[in-house]
Amino acid sequence: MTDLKPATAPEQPTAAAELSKRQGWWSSDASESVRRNLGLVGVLVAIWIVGAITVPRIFLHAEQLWNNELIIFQQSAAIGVIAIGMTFVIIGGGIDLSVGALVALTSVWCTTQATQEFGPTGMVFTALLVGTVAGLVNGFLIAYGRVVAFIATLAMLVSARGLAQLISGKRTQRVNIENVAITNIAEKDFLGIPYLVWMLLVVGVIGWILLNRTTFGRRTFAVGGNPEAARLAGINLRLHTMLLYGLSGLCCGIAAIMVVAQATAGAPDHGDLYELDAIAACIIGGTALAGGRGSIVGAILGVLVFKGITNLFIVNNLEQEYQLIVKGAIIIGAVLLQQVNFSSLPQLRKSPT
Amino acid sequence: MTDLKPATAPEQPTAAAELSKRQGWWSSDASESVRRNLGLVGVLVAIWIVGAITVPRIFLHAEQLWNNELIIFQQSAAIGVIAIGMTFVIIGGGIDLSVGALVALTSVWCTTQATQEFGPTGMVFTALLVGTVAGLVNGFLIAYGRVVAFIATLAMLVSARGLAQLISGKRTQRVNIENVAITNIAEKDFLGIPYLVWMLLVVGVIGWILLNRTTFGRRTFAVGGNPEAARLAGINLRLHTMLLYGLSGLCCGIAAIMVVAQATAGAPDHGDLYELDAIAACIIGGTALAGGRGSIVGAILGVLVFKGITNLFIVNNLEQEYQLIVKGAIIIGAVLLQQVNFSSLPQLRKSPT
Amino acid sequence: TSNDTGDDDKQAEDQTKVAAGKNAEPGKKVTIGFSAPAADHGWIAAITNNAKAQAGKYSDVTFNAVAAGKDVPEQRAALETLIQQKPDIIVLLPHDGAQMTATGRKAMDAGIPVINLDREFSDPLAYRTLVKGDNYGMGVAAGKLIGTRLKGNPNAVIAEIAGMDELPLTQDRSKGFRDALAVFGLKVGPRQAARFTVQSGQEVTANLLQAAPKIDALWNHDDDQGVGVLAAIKQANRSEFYMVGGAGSLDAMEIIKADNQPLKATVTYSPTMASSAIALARLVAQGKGMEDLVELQVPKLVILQSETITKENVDQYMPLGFRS
Amino acid sequence: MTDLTKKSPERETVLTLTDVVKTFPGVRALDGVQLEVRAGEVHCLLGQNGAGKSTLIKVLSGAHRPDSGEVVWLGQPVAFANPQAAMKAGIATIYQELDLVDGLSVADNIFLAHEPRTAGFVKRGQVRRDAGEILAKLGHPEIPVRREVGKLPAAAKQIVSMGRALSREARLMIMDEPSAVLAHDEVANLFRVIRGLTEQGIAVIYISHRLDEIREIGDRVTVLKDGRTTAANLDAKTTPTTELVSRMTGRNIEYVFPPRPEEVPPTPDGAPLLVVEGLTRHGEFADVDLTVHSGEIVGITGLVGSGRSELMETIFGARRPHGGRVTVNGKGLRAGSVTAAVKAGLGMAPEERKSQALVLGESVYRNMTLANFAGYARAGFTDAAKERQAADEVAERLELRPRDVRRVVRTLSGGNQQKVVVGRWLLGGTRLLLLDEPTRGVDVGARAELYQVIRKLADSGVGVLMVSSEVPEVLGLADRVVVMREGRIVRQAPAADIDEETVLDLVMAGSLLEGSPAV
Ligand SMILES: Nc1ncnc2c1ncn2[C@@H]1O[C@H](COP(=O)(O)OP(=O)(O)OP(=O)(O)O)[C@@H](O)[C@H]1O
Ligand SMILES: Nc1ncnc2c1ncn2[C@@H]1O[C@H](COP(=O)(O)OP(=O)(O)OP(=O)(O)O)[C@@H](O)[C@H]1O
Ligand SMILES: [Mg+2]
Ligand SMILES: [Mg+2]
Repeated sequence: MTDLKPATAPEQPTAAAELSKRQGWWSSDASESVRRNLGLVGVLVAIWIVGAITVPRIFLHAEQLWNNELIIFQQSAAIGVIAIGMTFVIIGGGIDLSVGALVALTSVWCTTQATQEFGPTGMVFTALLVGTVAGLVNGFLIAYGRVVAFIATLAMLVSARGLAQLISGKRTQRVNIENVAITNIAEKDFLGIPYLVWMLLVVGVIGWILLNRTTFGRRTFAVGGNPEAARLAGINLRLHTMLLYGLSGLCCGIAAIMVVAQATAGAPDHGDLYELDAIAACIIGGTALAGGRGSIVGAILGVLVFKGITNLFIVNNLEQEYQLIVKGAIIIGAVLLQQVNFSSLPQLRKSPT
Repeated sequence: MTDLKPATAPEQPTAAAELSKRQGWWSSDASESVRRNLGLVGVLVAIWIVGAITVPRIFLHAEQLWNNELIIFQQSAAIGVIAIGMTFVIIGGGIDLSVGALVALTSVWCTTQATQEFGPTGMVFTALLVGTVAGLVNGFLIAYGRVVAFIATLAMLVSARGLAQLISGKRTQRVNIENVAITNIAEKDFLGIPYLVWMLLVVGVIGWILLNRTTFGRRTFAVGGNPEAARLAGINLRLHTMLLYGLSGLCCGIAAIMVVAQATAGAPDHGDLYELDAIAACIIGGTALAGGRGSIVGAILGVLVFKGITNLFIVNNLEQEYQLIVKGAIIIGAVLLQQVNFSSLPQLRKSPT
Repeated sequence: TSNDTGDDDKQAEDQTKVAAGKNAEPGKKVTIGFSAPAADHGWIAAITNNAKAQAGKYSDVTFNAVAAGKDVPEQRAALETLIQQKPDIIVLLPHDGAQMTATGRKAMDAGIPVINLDREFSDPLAYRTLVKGDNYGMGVAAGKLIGTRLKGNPNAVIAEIAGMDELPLTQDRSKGFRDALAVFGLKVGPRQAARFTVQSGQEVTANLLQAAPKIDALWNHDDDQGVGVLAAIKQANRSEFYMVGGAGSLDAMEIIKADNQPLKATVTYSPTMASSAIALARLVAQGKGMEDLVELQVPKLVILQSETITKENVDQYMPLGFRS
Repeated sequence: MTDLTKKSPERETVLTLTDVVKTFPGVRALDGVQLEVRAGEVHCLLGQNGAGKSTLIKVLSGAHRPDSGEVVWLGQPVAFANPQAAMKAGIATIYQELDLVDGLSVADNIFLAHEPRTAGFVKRGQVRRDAGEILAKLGHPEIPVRREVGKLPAAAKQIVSMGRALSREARLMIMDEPSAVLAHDEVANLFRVIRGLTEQGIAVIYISHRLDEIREIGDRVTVLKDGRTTAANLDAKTTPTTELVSRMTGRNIEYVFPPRPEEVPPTPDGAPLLVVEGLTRHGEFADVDLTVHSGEIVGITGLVGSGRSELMETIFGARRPHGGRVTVNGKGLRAGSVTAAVKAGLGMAPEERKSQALVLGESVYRNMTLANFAGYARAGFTDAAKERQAADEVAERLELRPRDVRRVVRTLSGGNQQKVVVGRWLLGGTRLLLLDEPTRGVDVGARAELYQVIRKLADSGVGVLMVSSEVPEVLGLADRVVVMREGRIVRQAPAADIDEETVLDLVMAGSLLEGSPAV
């Protein structure tokens, strides 16, 4: 740091400093994403209330409720992991449309007979490797080939699905009985919490730390928020961008393992439209498509909201067309509910800007 | 004090001014979109060359080629119209994921028995009205409800599909024999050019004029380029945004008529994934997802490229998995080919910045 | 094509059946859980409708359908919810047989018998009874029809519009088709996959017809997408070939009957199998056998015959046709 | 930390540039630049808008690569491949266009890309502590290190930007128009910081369009014109202004304000054009009463953060007031609607050109006619030729360079962009013009021209309300001066009845964050 003489200016406590003290943490910037997330929790509560009214048998019965919530969490696990990777990519100013196809490709690659011979470890290793490499290819095209992210990952989406079909011969590839360790992921639990949920939690915590506590994460915000500023500050924009897509690919690899465990098989049609689900979850969770802003917790809550809605429909036995119509309405409702600015509630007399 | 060069004679024409005159229009900013479009034409030529090599029977035979190109154009018509509406939305800083679902909803609505009783005019009127109103609902949610465009139109996507299923009872609704005027759109031609292609041309020309020659178009660029600046220049940001989505909805209505004509029926699964195709065509055509920049001609060329690729595969009788793999590669190739800066070709010795 | 519900009911009515006999009498009250993929397609819609209608015929059956969502994990979750509710028996049309096997097994292990509908589990222990159509046989039937007409013309151009290529059922149909044609010394020329939707049928066919100036026969796997295939044929003003459809929709039958378009026959893959599956499920749950058989229990395997509908026999099949 | 012992007056040369050339498509931004900078000196760069100053420093900081020419840094010829390389070599830069990330906190911005860290983990405590220290040294301990930069006012951002440069080890500190957004007392503070740097032997390259600043802080001056060095190493204190100006512009410019008319011409009914009564926005300004007559120029001055910009934006309808009324020409203006304000004949050149005023990807003429392209249109069809012609006339009056109205605004130099912002409202049709810091970053020559244009507009009956942090400008140009402090008007007087000292007294020293009136 370049040394400087301390300012001679008198250190009088300024009005603004006082002001910011008075307003306190709640309305400070740090709490903004917390407030958004609270909004999402509110939506989850709303879903629960509707559930309690329509299907009290499940939603008002502790054990049934617990089991039901576990199902929602398990359903959210794979897409949640993908949304975590997506959060990084979007914060970094990009988008990854290929996630669903990468899940398919990875799931197929790690369940070929050749791979399965290496046992569960080999399968996991293959999944992580294939996912990461495919993600890095995306990243390379975008960062060094200067192809728009939307187009590059769309091309990857198409190609990866084709490759998955080619490898699998368009067949579903079941996990061999020797590799029961893989399918166990979707069946066994630890301390009453299914493995899948543990995995989501672990990836979530690591993702959170990576995003909020490391230089990599901080720089991701800069790369997406103001790429030119990031470059001028000395960040290697291209390398960083490439790594972000690699990270997203890695998450797809992890998700592929989870999906293979759930489906007990790899298949070229796994992960269909996951890209939409993941992006939607990120955005509902407060990540800005323009980049530079976003939250891991929000993304996971976003996934839970979507899966919670689906679950609510299933337990209500709603017909598909009504499911769809109502789902659209709920999404809008959720976003509007989130916009209620909780901190401003006591100050409603102040008109908003 | 060392004086290097005394200030040279006042007001000599500056080097900079001269240079810019010499290079002229070709390398000026105004020509950029033209250069991009030339790149796309280059891609179309490349597709033709591959066709000529692999299927000379069609691609080197004037009449066959003409018929084949007409097929490509006809297949591009509906998605082309949608891409034109999408271009407006994206230039205006938004995105519309609901286009495919709106095509489905509109196609179903205008082919119910009740509607069909009003004859072809009634069907067309219904289609345009339903599309526009649904688009305006999108616009209202985004502009006045402040819901992110991605989420608002995603919700519309989901709901509109549900509604389409509800209205149609998930059935394919055939066009009655009395309304043959509708199906004729896909069968008849005028001056050797099919009606569908005329429709695309007309919508394209109107769209081009609207975007590039009217105040509405100017506002669209401003609103997407810098919303705050547009607002402070007195443009009614919200109203304009809402109208943009209404316009996109109107285009979906037109496209729905074309799709109904082609399929001879309305169905709730019409327009599946049109949103991806349309957005991809816009982006390939030089429209920036961030808003403020874009071109109608580019969007149509983009659609032609995608449909040209599909056609090339089918006439080559390629299997699906190879189609997919190669398609991804071609998309990347097309984008890279487009980046070749034609104006810089004669100056290659100059090192690039 | 009409879309009022009355039509729906009538159609489903035609496609259900309660055999007269001892088994028709109300027995032990049973709850049948049912799950099929979300219907956005005529055939699947007919499956769900038929199952519901068949169940409605029995006073002793409570029908509990759960929507299966859009992919395997979602259907799995739906079934887990269903298993928790402990129905007497489950009728399951999985998104993918192999991937839903574990879930079928889980239900069986929990003491709930599973009737596996159409898409086969990879483990026989995962179902009590399998009721399915014959995809391979369907291809064979189509191949036989075309082969008989074109035999002795080894250069005949035979086109094929398949359904979704990534589905095993499509691959089975194509294989049956190829094998049957091979018997006549014929082979498939232009072949493209559509996506079971009208629009994809139209697009693929438009391009394919353009690429093949003259064809002799065309097999379209699915009558739903057939609406689009026929539209493209009309738009291209082509009629020189003989066309066979697939599945057996009402639209297709009407066209066969009218005999004014290239579509002259269709090979069935009937959604009535859902009605039969419900009927069998009731018997299994009540511990009864099939009256015409000697055995005291319902058999483990029922495979439907793929039937061929032509102008000659179309009237007979009309009531079984489903609206696409 | 850098610690060079002070040497005798003839200090060592740290940086030499010879014949540096840099071209952009269509423009030769640098056309053979010579520059020599010594340790411990403040070397000023002078030049008109678009002369190539910013491009030059971007070459130095590794943001651009020169096409040809030699850069010798500490005796070694160098070619920095990227900004990182330049920073490693000890060159820190404060860019003209703020290079901050809005979504990150102040502390994160200051240490972006060189965070104190262990194994990839940011030491957050240290980042905040050190950032706080740096801000304190810059005289702004009140800027909260956790606050998101996007929520800071422009001046505070400038301080953060300086803090970032200071957080690096540097032997050369480049400052591109750091004072443009700063008010009088802030500039004094900046100079204190610069002196602190030079005392340690750190060289400073300082760019400003304000000659008085260069006189005060500068040691030597190099002048650029059209990408060439036209004079090097002039003495900053003694070189006559006329010489500096003629080296910059190639001609002599009278740096004077246009004469005021004898009497303000009254509007037809004698009523004021704009009446503001009791206008209040909590936390920004309160109880503002103000009038502007047509043909009158009213200048508002005050400290940065005194709520002037917010006041202007509120009058214009871009913000909704919590109380009070705005009346234009006797009719009440709908609150919170810019569209209504523009219809009523108001126009505003906002404070931040990049975020609030310009569509950067569009051409100059389309930016200039952004507010009234409809006026050139017939039946909804635009007339590009007419627009270009109108824009070209304004471009000529304001000495836009290059004077090509089809050029994309993004490629213009900072000062020229500012001319586009102001030019938009000179196209006519406006009856009341609100100008927020209209001369920010505009060079001496164009500035004099701009003053003339504003005066002529007023003479033609337009009312002008102008905010400026440069007190002499307000005193020289305005008919009436309004002084704001902490969101309240503390004095209104005819410009003739008030002098600079009084104004500065009224404004009083304060901090950036002060001025939140207790309302
Ligand atoms: N990225 C770019 N692309 C094209 N032209 C550019 C680019 N950047 C700068 N220029 C041009 O280079 C010339 C020099 O610009 P520069 O920003 O260096 O001027 P400046 O001396 O800093 O002016 P100001 O005082 O207004 O900041 C201008 O004509 C400008 O239009
Ligand atoms: N550092 C800060 N953090 C938070 N709020 C601030 C800060 N500085 C100023 N403000 C708020 O903004 C209000 C006005 O600031 P602003 O900078 O827009 O005023 P201004 O007089 O227009 O100054 P400028 O010359 O920068 O335009 C102040 O009253 C204060 O409440
Ligand atoms: Mg500059
Ligand atoms: Mg201000």
